[in-house]
Amino acid sequence: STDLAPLNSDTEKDRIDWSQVEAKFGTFPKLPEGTKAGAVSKTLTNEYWRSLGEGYKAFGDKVGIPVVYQAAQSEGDQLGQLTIAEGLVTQGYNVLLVSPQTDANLQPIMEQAKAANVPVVNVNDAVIPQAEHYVGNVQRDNGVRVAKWFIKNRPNGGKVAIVEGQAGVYAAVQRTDGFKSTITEGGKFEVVASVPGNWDRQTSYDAAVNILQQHPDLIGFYANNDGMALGIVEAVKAAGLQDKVAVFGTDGISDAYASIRAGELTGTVDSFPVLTGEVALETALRLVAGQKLPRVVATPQALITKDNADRYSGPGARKALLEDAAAGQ
Amino acid sequence: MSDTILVQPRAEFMRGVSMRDAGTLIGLVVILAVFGALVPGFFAERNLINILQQSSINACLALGMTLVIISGGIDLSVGPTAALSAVISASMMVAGVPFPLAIAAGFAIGLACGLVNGLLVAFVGLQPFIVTLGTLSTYRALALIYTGGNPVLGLPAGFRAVFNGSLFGLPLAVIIVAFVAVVAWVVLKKTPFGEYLLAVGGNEEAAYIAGVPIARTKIAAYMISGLLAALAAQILIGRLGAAEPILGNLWELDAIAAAAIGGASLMGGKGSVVGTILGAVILGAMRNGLTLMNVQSFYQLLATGLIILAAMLIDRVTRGRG
Amino acid sequence: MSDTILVQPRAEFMRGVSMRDAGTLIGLVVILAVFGALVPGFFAERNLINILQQSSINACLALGMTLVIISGGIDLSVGPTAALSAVISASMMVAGVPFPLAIAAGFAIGLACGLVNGLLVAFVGLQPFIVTLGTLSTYRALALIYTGGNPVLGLPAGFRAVFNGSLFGLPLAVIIVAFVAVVAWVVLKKTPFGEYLLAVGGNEEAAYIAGVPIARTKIAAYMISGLLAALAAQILIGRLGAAEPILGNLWELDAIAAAAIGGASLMGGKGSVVGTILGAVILGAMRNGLTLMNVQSFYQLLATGLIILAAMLIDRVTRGRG
Amino acid sequence: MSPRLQFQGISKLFPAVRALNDVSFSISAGEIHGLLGENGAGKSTLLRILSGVYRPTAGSILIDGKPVTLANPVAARAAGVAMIHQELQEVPRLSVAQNMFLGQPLTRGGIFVARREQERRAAEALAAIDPSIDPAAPLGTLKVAQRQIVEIARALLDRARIVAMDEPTSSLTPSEFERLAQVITGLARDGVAVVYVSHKLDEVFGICRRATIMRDGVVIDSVDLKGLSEKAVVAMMVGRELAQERHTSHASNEVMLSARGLSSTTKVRDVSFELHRGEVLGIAGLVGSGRTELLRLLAGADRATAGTIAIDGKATRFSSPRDAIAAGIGLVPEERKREGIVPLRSITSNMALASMGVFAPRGVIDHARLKRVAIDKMGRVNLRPFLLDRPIRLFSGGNQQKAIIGRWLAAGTRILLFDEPTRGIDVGAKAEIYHLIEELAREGHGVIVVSSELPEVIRLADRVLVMRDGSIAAELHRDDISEQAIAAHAIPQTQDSR
Ligand SMILES: Nc1ncnc2c1ncn2[C@@H]1O[C@H](COP(=O)(O)OP(=O)(O)OP(=O)(O)O)[C@@H](O)[C@H]1O
Ligand SMILES: Nc1ncnc2c1ncn2[C@@H]1O[C@H](COP(=O)(O)OP(=O)(O)OP(=O)(O)O)[C@@H](O)[C@H]1O
Ligand SMILES: [Mg+2]
Ligand SMILES: [Mg+2]
Repeated sequence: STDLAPLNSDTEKDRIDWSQVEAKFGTFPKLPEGTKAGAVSKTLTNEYWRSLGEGYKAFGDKVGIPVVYQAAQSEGDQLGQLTIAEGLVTQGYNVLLVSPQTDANLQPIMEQAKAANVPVVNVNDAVIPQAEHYVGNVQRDNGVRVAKWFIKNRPNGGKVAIVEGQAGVYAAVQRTDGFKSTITEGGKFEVVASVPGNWDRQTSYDAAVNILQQHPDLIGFYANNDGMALGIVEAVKAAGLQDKVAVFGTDGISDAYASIRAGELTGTVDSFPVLTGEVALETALRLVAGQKLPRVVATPQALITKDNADRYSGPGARKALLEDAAAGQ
Repeated sequence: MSDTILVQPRAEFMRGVSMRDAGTLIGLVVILAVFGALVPGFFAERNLINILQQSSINACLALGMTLVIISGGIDLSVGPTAALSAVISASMMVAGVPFPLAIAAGFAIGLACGLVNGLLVAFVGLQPFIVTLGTLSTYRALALIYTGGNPVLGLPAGFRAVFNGSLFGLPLAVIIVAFVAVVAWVVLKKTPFGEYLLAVGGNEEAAYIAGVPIARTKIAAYMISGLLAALAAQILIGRLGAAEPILGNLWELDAIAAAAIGGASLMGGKGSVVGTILGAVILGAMRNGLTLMNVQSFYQLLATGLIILAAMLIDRVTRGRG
Repeated sequence: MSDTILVQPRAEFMRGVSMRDAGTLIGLVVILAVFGALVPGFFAERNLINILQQSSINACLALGMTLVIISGGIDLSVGPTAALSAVISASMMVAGVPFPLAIAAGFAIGLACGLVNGLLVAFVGLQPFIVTLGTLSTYRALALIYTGGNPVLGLPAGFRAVFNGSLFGLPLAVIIVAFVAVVAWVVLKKTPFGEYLLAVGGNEEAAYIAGVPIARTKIAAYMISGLLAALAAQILIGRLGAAEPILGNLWELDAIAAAAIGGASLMGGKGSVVGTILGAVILGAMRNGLTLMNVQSFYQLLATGLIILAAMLIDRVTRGRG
Repeated sequence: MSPRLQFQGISKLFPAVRALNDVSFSISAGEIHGLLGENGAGKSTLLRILSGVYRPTAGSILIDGKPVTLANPVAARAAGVAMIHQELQEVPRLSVAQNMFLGQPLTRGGIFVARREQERRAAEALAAIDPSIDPAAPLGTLKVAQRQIVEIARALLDRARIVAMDEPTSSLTPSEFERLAQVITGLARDGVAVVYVSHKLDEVFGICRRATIMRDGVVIDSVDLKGLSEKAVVAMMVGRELAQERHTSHASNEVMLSARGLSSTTKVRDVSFELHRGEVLGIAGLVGSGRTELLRLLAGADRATAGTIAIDGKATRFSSPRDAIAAGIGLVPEERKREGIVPLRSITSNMALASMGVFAPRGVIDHARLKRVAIDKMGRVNLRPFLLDRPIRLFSGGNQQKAIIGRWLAAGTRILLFDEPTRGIDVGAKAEIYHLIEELAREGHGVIVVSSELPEVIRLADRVLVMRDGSIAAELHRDDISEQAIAAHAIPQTQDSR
């Protein structure tokens, strides 16, 4: 709606941490008969988005609400995603959960949904400026966490490199910026390269090979997602530098965990897509039930390394995150 | 083989171009019938309008693409052209320039992008595929650099109303594109330029000897394609209320698919406005239907591929050689 | 106009194909010189090897693409073909199938994908662009469905060693692709099949009348393209240690760009193995140089576009019509 | 003994045309059999059926008394049929030898193409007609005439039992025909049956003893040519008597076009001449003497490196054919398929291409007017069949040529340049075109005719320029024009014709 300021999910004041929702708004309310939820995400070709869908489904099953989960045919298919979202509105779903390809491509949905009196929850990644509800993590914080790891564990500083996602995509821009500005603050670290990896393993591999060749004294890579990070790991191994170069990814997909456990990938920033999905659907359904939630519900993330990988995987993750949240208060 | 190559094309001509379009129409009818049978509410007026609206942007681009293809070329740069035009005119609007002026500027950008393509193809003599592959990256980069990668938000309501309104229950975007289609049809069928396009794509050397202005004709085709990309961009940003530098990703493939389903030959010299519009609607109806059936995205992708092939097959069977 | 179209082709024939390759070589030399001047260490042996290694996958695809383009077609489906072949042979390896067998299976998939393309083009008579646009989606969807969208990890070390080894200081992948290039050159220049390709793409009707097996020639071209896509996939998964269903995204554009920079004409009947290899190295050197210069992503995109255009221009100037 | 080749009741239906209707005749071994008929009579269609390119709608073909199925060109070849197609069937980028062996290359070990061997054998086959052709040269670099010779030589490689020749000499000079005639008689001596299609009746009378005459898809008669007059044969072909006309000059003194010192990179060197109103100016010369290039300069298709062209006394520069057309000049090109027609477009569109401005005075084409003009002009050139909306590629060569002439009539062109105007055109249409050219001259047009057929030049021209090596070797006025005179000036001192 027009009187809302354009959303910046990272800085919005009207926010609540996911761990606080139950405390503030009580147990999950009863929903009208026949409530059904529709969700549209970016693509299913990335595990992150499939896990998000699992979260939706898990919560839907728990509370007995059917959820339809659709995705565009490829990342970047902006109009295709809009078509899907329009279809969901036409079909009379009671609430929509959308993870837009870009900040703008699902904008028309906001108006159509409003007209149909259907709440829309923007879940993660790109941010629709007029979104009234957003569930997700602080993208910038991804990069910040990795930078902090370097500052703590490599006190002497050194050269680091960034492999970015698709040029111009919100998450990539924010994550990169968070990392870059945090790590350069103390003056000990130098970002010697920040190049596009286009979310693509092969491109990232080639970029990493070139960077390592030019800067054999590099101490670390930060990649905007895990697929790219796993490509970089191979390049580091091929150069025989696995003991000297730390590699971090983002997302926390299962392959990243496996690689971390195998001692190859140094770490990843897990944003817990399954949990995010559960929280998002819970938020959405609470809106359907008439509750007034803050504009942003922040979901957790954690820097995963070999030391803590077990704590954050499997069914124990939720508990661990609640503990973290409690400790953070 | 022999009959295929040497005899059937003649058959096709005998029956005339409209037979070819009839083939495409049959393809559309089959697809509509299948979805109609499978999806309740597919034939609801509201959904049919949705299909038209969702097809309109692709149809707009595909019309320009058809003209370029007829001239023997191809334009891969339509998406980035649209993006560049969108971000520039949007930032003008946001900066307070009256929106008709900003729209005109957007159109000028589209024309300029087309002009560059056209000059490289017609005067420098480079291959259209490669020229527009190069400008595909170049224009996209310009749009990204211009905006720093950020979307341009806050388009004036007056502007958005122009492209979001309806007339006689039809979305204005659909009406605009229908109008463009009529103009394109007239241009192709009734003007010297249309004849020139067909001649240049059909036999460039003969056209040259007959005094056809080859370079001008080709350049004009690319400029029209650029202009229509800019129009598609305006329609889209009107709908979205924002202009993004990454808008128009992969538009070229849909536009080419629509033109080809509609009977354009990538060898040049052949193509139909009516066919292209039907082709765009086939693709739009398919997306719409698959979504309503809640088909999972991998299977949607599969269906997209198979339906493009099926449309070409149906079409092939109904009229002879592709 | 007149000079461009009507006179220069004669001149070009006179000078023969190797002049054309010399043009591409000049393009490469210019690009190398520019980066050499701007990037310290660009000419380091290690970096030159890197460039070759990074160009090898595209070169492999582009060789197949060149044959298809010479035959008058195009293969947009190379990326998804590679992906399908990669995930299937990777999951066989992971399931414990000896890797030579799994590689063979991957090659068989590549051949099968090419066969489908070839049959649709040659027997059904559909336009190559549209056929492979359709199979582009179809094969990708199959790869995604087969894996559920997940990468296949844990490839055996023995397999990875094959594609990651070196010989005489050169990466094996480079040697394999060089070998493929030599074979392709021999096939094109010295065998009846090479002549058939040139004839089918140069004048299909004349080829038919002369008794050239048109359909078989076209089908073989697509199958070779599929096979080389599968080979590229093996090289890549050997290097990355994982096979992803989304692997090979946009490979077709790079491969087409390499072939075109190397002198292949998308109208068919023309193309050069040497040129294509040079084209692939031009693109690889450019990516490498831009990364080493740490050019920001928007400007990398800009440079990519401009260099494709510049390569075509240099080439145009050095030898006549594109 | 049964005849070598028998056509039995062959019919061929195309969607709108019955191209052949119950065609039957036979040819014995060692016979050179002429096949005569006007454009569109169905000669090429019949030979295309014989060579496996088309399949007949009805009827059968017998070779040595046995019915054969010629499902495709390979099958026809296997059955012993070699064919020289009317349209050159070539791959320009491949070498002469590669083209000749296309589809059945000689190989080493079944794997590699035996280039040398192919070139050697190609040179052997070419030697009989034109030894100067380099078998290793890319075919696209050769002149049309040489390419036609390659096409002929290719058919000789096959050692076929039947050789079908569809207008093999349409762009050859008389001396080249002489050498071809020897080759053909040699074939016949070896027992090959030869089907020979040509619009040049003197050739047919020269080498054929028998001929079959077709009209509108049916056989009129198979006749013994001995004792028949050309006139009688022509009468059978066209179904009426052709009046033999005498040339009358309409040339005035008014200079329409004058060229001064024209030169080009393509061949033309320092050419100067004048063309008068109402004049038919012939340009003769050997193949390769630069006639086509001169016409292309005049038509604005190539650019001159030196010299001037003046129209009605006003100096002009042409940077494209468009400029020349605006100045009132139009070219009827030598290679119709490549430079003349837009194959997929209708007769009407092809006709209107050069004068779109006239038909679209307000930007939109006035189709009613276009149609009127098309009916008028195509009526005048006597297009057959009179189907104005039919794509031009479906018409026979002669009718395509008529449509191109109609193009310039519709454009109101004042100076027409004809390059080999009757190449591949039958006697009937030829007479019509001659008549048209004279009528154009009478109406005050200026006409330039380049032709390799000397009788044609003599028949038409008021004045003849003879070209040699890119420049004008002689100018012959009406009374001096004779085959001997032209030949004397055309042949270079070195006696080397190419
Ligand atoms: N593939 C085709 N489809 C339709 N009509 C055709 C086709 N081929 C030939 N025709 C028509 O069949 C008739 C016979 O044509 P054909 O080419 O055999 O004549 P021709 O005797 O060889 O003439 P020319 O002397 O001009 O070469 C013509 O009316 C022609 O337009
Ligand atoms: N494709 C080509 N490449 C190089 N030279 C060519 C080419 N075509 C023609 N030439 C040369 O140009 C010269 C003049 O040819 P031109 O076509 O003018 O001859 P012409 O007198 O018109 O003969 P024709 O009787 O064939 O019309 C010839 O020496 C020929 O070798
Ligand atoms: Mg004929
Ligand atoms: Mg000539």
